[in-house]
Amino acid sequence: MANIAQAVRMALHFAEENLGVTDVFGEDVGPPLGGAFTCTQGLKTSWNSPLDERGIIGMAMGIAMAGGKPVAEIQFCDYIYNTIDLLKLAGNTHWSSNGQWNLPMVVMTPVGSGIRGSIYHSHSFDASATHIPGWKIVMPSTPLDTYGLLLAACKETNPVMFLIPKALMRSRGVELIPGEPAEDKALSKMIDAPLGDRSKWAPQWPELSDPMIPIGKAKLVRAGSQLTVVSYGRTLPLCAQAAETLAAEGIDAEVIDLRTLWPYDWDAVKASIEKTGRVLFVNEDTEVTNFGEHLMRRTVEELFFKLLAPPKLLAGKFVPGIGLADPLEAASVPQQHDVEHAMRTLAVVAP
Amino acid sequence: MANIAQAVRMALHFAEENLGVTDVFGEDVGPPLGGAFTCTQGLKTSWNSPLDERGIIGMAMGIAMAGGKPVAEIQFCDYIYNTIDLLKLAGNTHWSSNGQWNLPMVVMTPVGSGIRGSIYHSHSFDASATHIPGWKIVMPSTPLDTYGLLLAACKETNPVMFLIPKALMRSRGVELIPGEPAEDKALSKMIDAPLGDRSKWAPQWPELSDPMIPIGKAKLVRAGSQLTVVSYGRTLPLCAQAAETLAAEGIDAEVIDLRTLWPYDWDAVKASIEKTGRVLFVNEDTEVTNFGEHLMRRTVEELFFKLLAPPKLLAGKFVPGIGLADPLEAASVPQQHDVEHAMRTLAVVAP
Amino acid sequence: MARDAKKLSAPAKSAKAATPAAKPFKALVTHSDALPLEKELLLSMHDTMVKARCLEERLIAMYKTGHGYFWIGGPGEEAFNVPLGLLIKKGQGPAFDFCHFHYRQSATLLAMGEDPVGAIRQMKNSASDPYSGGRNFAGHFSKREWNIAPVSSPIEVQYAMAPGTALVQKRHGGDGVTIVTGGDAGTAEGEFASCLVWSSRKGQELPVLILVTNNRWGISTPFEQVQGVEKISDRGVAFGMKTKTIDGNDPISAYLELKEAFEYVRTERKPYLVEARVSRLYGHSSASGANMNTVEADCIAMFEAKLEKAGLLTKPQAQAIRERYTEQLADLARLAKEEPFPDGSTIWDHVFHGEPGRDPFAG
Amino acid sequence: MARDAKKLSAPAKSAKAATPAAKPFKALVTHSDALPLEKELLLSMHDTMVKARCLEERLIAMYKTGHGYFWIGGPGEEAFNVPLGLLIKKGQGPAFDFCHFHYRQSATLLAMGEDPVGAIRQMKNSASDPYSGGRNFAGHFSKREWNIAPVSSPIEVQYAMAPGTALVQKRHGGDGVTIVTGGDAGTAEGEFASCLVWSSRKGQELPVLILVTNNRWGISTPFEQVQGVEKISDRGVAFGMKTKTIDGNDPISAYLELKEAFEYVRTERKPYLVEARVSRLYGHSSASGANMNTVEADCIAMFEAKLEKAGLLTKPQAQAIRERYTEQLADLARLAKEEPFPDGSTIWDHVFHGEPGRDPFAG
Ligand SMILES: Cc1ncc(C[n+]2csc(CCOP(=O)(O)OP(=O)(O)O)c2C)c(N)n1
Ligand SMILES: Cc1ncc(C[n+]2csc(CCOP(=O)(O)OP(=O)(O)O)c2C)c(N)n1
Ligand SMILES: [Mg+2]
Ligand SMILES: [Mg+2]
Repeated sequence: MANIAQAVRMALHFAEENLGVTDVFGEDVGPPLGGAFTCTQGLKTSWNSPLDERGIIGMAMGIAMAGGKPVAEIQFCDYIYNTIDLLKLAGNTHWSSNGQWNLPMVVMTPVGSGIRGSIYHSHSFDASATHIPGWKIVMPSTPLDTYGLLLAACKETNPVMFLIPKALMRSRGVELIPGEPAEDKALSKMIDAPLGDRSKWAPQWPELSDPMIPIGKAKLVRAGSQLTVVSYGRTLPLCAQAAETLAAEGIDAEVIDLRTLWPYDWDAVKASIEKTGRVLFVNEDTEVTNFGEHLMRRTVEELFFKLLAPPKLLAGKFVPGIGLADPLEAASVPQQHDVEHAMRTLAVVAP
Repeated sequence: MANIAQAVRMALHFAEENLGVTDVFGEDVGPPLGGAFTCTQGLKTSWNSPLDERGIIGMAMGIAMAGGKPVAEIQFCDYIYNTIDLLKLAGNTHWSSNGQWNLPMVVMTPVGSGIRGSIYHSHSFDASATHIPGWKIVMPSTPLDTYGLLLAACKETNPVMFLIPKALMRSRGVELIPGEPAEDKALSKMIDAPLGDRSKWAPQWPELSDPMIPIGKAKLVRAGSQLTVVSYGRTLPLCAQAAETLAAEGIDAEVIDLRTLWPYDWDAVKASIEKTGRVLFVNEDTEVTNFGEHLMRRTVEELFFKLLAPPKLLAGKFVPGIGLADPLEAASVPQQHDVEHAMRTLAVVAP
Repeated sequence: MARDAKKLSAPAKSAKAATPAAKPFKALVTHSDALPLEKELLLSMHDTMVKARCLEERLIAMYKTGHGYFWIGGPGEEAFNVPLGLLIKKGQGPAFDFCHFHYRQSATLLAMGEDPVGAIRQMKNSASDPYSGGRNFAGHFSKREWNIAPVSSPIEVQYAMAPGTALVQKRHGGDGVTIVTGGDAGTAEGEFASCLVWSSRKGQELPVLILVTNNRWGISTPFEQVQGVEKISDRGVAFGMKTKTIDGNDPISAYLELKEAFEYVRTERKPYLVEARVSRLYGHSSASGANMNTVEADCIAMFEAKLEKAGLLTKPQAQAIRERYTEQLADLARLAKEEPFPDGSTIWDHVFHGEPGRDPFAG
Repeated sequence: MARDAKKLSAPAKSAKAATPAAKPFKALVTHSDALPLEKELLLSMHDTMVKARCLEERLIAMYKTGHGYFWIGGPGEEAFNVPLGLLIKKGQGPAFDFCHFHYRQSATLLAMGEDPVGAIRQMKNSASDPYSGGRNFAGHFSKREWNIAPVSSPIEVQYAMAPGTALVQKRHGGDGVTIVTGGDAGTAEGEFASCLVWSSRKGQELPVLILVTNNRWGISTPFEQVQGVEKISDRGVAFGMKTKTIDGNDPISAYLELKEAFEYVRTERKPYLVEARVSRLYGHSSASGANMNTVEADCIAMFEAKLEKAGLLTKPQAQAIRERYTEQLADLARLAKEEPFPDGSTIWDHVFHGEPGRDPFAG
C-alpha cells in the first residue's frame, strides 16, 4: 500500500504519460534527490530549479501560457510567502484578460506541523490560499485521495494549489491505488530510488489507472448522528480517531474530510450539520482569519436556526511560529486530546 | 480641518520631532513628490527608495534592528504581496529570538477601493494582515484617528501595520487635530507643497500635540439599541450614514469603528452585541477567509445564546479583482445601499 | 462623489510641475545622416510612430475630458517601440514570439498591426474593450492570438514569467523567442534578477530578449538617486549573456540594434539584454498630470528632421499625416464614448476557465 | 509516533549517497608555504577551527543519538568562518558590527568568543537555549549583545535587512560595518540582488560586507546546473562595487583577504562583495544524512599539514587539541541532555515586546 509520497510520485508519472504534464520542477525536485520527501523520484520530466521561489511560480505561469503543463513544487509552504503576489496574479489572469488566457498549472507544497519542523517547516497555508480567488485548492489526507486528486489537478485548466500534509507523508491508507501492488515492499522495490548511486536506476511503474476523484467533493469518513466534524490534512485522522474513541462513550460523530478547500463541498457539510445540529471545524492554521472561520460564518449565516449548539473552531494558536521543542509544538496546534476534548464539549452543550 | 493625507503628514512631522522617527521612506516618498497621496510632503527625514518592496521592508527591519525608527511606505497595498514572508519574519523576530530582538517599525500603505483604481489599486489588506501574528494593525477612518493612531504606532516597540483607506484620503473629519488651524485653507497654505518648483519650499508646521489615542480601542460612532454594526476604513462612513438613514425609519443601530484590527477591542464589540443581540460586520476585503469571519466566529463562540439573529458579514465579493468600470466596482465591494439593505434585513429577522 | 474626485491620485497633479528637468542622455551611438534602411521602411516607421503618438494624445484627451479614470502609456518611446513591433514574429503558440509587455507598449502593438480602437475602448473601460472587457487600466493589453500576455500593473512580474514561455519555445524548436519589456526603476525588483538567473543557466540558456526602456525615472524618482549602476545592461554581464545599451530615441539605430539582438536570440537560442535610453514625454501617467514635457528629446521631431534633410518627407507631409491620425482617432473616441460599460453582474465571468460565472454564495 | 519518525525529512537519508562528487575548485590564490601571519594568530585560528569542528561533530552525534530533531551547521567552512569572527568588531549598537548570518556560522561565533554550550543547548531544544529558548533549529544563533541578528531559516532574507543596519551605521559615524553571509544557491533569490541595489546607490553607498560562501551546492543541486555565473562576485561589478572571489579553504588567505575587505568597508563606508569557495563536509544537513564527505577538501587537515611543515604544530599536538575539545564538548552535551524543555505555556511569551504573554482567546 502506497504512502502519500509514493502516491504523489505515481500520480505525476501517470500525468506525465497520460495527462500532458510537461514539467515537474522545483528545488531539488530532479535527480538525484527527487524531492525533499522523495515525491518526484524517477519522473521523466522532473528537474532542479534555481533556489528562487518567485522564479519557480513565474516559470510555471510562463510554461502554462505557452501551452505546457507544469507541476511546480515549493519545497516547504513556509517558503511560498514571497510569491503571494504571483499567486494572486496567476489567479486573476483569466479574469483580468476577460477570459482570453488561462493558466493550467499545479503548485504543490508540503504543509503543516507534525515532524518537529520548528518555525520554518511547520507552516500551514490553507488560510492564505483560500483567500486568493481564481485557484482551486486541494488538501488530501490519504494516499488514494492524493493520487486521485493530483490527477484531477493535472486535468484542470485553472491553477490548482495542492497542499500535502507533511506529517502524513509516510502514512499509508487502507484503499489501494488502482494498479499498485498490495504489498508495501513490492511497491517500494519498484519505485523507490535506491541508496547510493542512482544514475543507472529507473523506476518500474505499476500499470496505473485513474480513480476519477473530482475536485470539489468531500468524503464522508464516518457517518454519525450527533455531531459533525469537518477537517482536512493532518488533523483529519485525529478527528477520525477521536470519533472512534467517542463512539465507545456513546457519542456518535460524523466526520467529513473536506479534501478540496475551494470550491468546497458545501452541500455535504450543510446536509451533515442539518442532520446533527452541531459542528466542529478543525484545522491547524493559526486561528485568526482562518478558513475554518469562513466555514463557520457560512454555517451561521445559512443554518443558524438549525443549530443546537454554537459551532466551534479548533485551530492553531495565534503565535508567530511553532517552536521546536515537543511541548511547544504540542501546545501550538491541535493534538489528539484537543480534538477529543472539543468534540466532547460540543456534544454536551444544552440547546 | 485636515484631511487624512494631511493628518498623516502632521503625525509624521510630530513623530520626527518628538518620537524619534528617523526615516520615512518608500517609492516617491521623498521630495519632490512627497508620496502618491502627498502624505509625506515636507518631512525632514523622508527619502525615495528604489522600486523594490522587498527591499523596503528589509530596510525597515534593518533600521529598526540598529536602533532607528522607520516608517516605511508601500505605495499601494496591492504591491505588498511579495513581502509577506518578510512581514511574517518581522512579526516573529521577537518571538523567535525568545525576546532578545524587537522591531519598532511602522509600515503604512493605502488600501481599498473607491477611487476607480481597477485591479491593482483597489486591494484590501486587512484579511492578510490580521493573519500575521506579531503585528499590531491599525486602520483609521477619520483624520483625527489617523493622526492620533499614527503617533501611537510610532511610539510602539513592535511592528505596526498602518492601513490607510485611500477612498477617504481627501475626506475631512469633524474633530480638530490638536494644534491645527480650524480653517482648511489656512492649513493647506502652511503644509501643502506648492505647484511648480518645490526646491525652495518648506512647510510651516502648526504647533501640534498628542491626542493620546491608544492602539486597541474601538470608537463608538453612534450609540443604538437594536443592532450593532462593526466596521472600519472606507465602509465605516457608509455604516454611519446608513444608521442615520435607518434611524429615520425607526431602526436604532449602534455603529462601532474598530480602528485597531489587532489587538482589537473585543470588550467594546461584545458589550454592544450583548445589548443589541444583532450584529453586522462590514469590510471590503474579499469575503472568503476574511477578518470579519474571525469576528463572527468569536461572536458565535462566545455569545451564541445571546443572539437574536444570525450574525452577518457584508464584505467584498470573492472575485479576482475589482474591475475599472463603475458597475464592476460597485458590484464588487459594499456600497451605501448594500449596507442599508444588510442592516434592514438583519433588523427584522425574527428571533 | 463627483466623477473627478474618483480619479486615481488626483492630488498629484501638482507634482508634475515640481519634477526636475531630466538630464538628456549622452549620445550612445553616433549615427551619420546616412539612412541605412529602405525608404519604405523609414516612412512606414515614421507613419506608425505618428499614429502611436496621436493615439496616446487622444487617450490623454479622453482622460482630461472625463472619459476614463486613468491614463498611462508610451508617448516618447515610439522610436524604440515601433521597430520592436515590426521585428516581432506574431502569432499564437510557441512557434511565434511571446510578448511580456509593460504599460508603455501601444506603439509596439500598432506596429504589429493592431487596431487602435482597442486602446480607446480600454481607456473608456467599456464592455467592448478587447483586452480586459472594461476591467483594466489603459495600456494594459492582452491578445492571446498574438501571444501578448496580459499586461499587469505590478512592476516587473513579467520578468519572472518570461523564462517560462521561452523554455517551451526552446523545446518546441523553430525560431520563436520571448520578449520582455519593463522600465529602469523596475530593475530594482528581484524578478529582474530572477530573469537573468533563469535565462542563463549553462547549457540551458533560454531565447529571451530582455529589454529595459530606461527613461531615467520611476514616477518622480530619478534613476541616479536610487540605483548605482551606470548601464543597466551591465547587469547581464556576470551571467555571461550578450548585452548592450542603445539609443532608443532613434528609430534607425533602434531597428538595427534590435534586429541584431533578435537574430542572435532566434538563432543562438540564448538571452540578450538590451537597455534602450528613451524619453518620457507626458510624465509618468495621468497621476502626474499627463502634460507634455518640453525638455526631453522628442523622437518623432528628431526623426522628421532627419527624413526632411534626406528629402524623404516634407514638413507639410508630416503635418498631414499627423492631422489624419488625429482626426481618425478622434472619430474612434467619439464612437467609443457611446459604448456601454460592462454590467455589474459580469464580475462573475471568467473567475474559472471552462465554468459559467456565478456567485458561489448566491445559494 | 516514534521520536525518530518525527525527524525532519528522515526519508532523504538515502539521498546523500546519491550526491555526485563535487568537482574541487581550481586554486584561486597561490599561496607559498610562507606564513604571512604571526604564529600566535595562526595557532589560535587553528585551535578555534578544531573547536568548531568538534562542536559540529558533537551536534551531529546528538542528532544521531536522538538528542535533537535536526542538525545543520558549518563543518568545512572553518577556514573562512574563523578569520571572519576574529575580524568582527563585536558589541551592541551601531558603533559595532552588525551580523546577518545564515545557519553555517558556528565557527564565527566561537571565534568571536561565544561559549559552545549555547549551540549544544539549541541542538537539544532545551529551555536553556540562549538563542531561541528551544524554539528554533540548531545553528540559528541570535545574540543582541553582539549585534548578531536572529538567523532565520528562509534563505537570503538577511540580504534584504543588511542595508538597513548599514544605513544606521553610516549615519552614526565610526567604523562599524554590516556583515551578511549566505550560500551560493541562495544568490538566485531576489534579495541578493536587492542587497546589491540598496548598498550601492551613488553617493549613498552603505558599509556592507556582502559575503557568499560558495560550496557549489544547494542541498542536492549543483551550482552549475542552476546558475550561469562563473564567479558570483561578478554580480557586484555592474553596481560599481569592489568584488573578489577568494579561497575559503585556506585560513591564511581568508584572513588576509577578509582583512583587506573589512578595512575598505570600515574606512570607505562602501560595500564589498566577497565570494569564498568552501567545502561542505557533512552534506547539507541531517536531512541528507550528515555523514562525512571524503571527497571535498578538508581545510583543517590542509592547514595542519601547512603548520606542521612550518614546524609550528606537530601531529600529536594537533591530535591532543582535537581530543581535548571532543571531550569538553561531550561533557557539555551530557549536561545539556538533562536540561528541561520549555513548558508549553511559554508559547505566549514574547509575542509582543513589552507585554506579558497571554492567549488572546483565553477569556
Ligand atoms: C510592484 C509595484 N510597485 C510599485 C508600483 C507603482 N508604480 C507604478 S509605475 C512605477 C514606476 C516605474 O518606473 P519604471 O520601472 O522606470 O518604468 P516607467 O514607468 O518609467 O516606464 C511605480 C513605482 C507598481 N505598479 N508595482
Ligand atoms: C526561501 C527558502 N527556500 C528554500 C529553502 C530550503 N533550503 C534550505 S537550505 C537550501 C539550500 C541552500 O543552498 P545555499 O544557498 O548554497 O547554502 P548552503 O546550504 O549550501 O550553505 C534550501 C533550498 C529555504 N530554507 N528557504
Ligand atoms: Mg522609468
Ligand atoms: Mg551552497
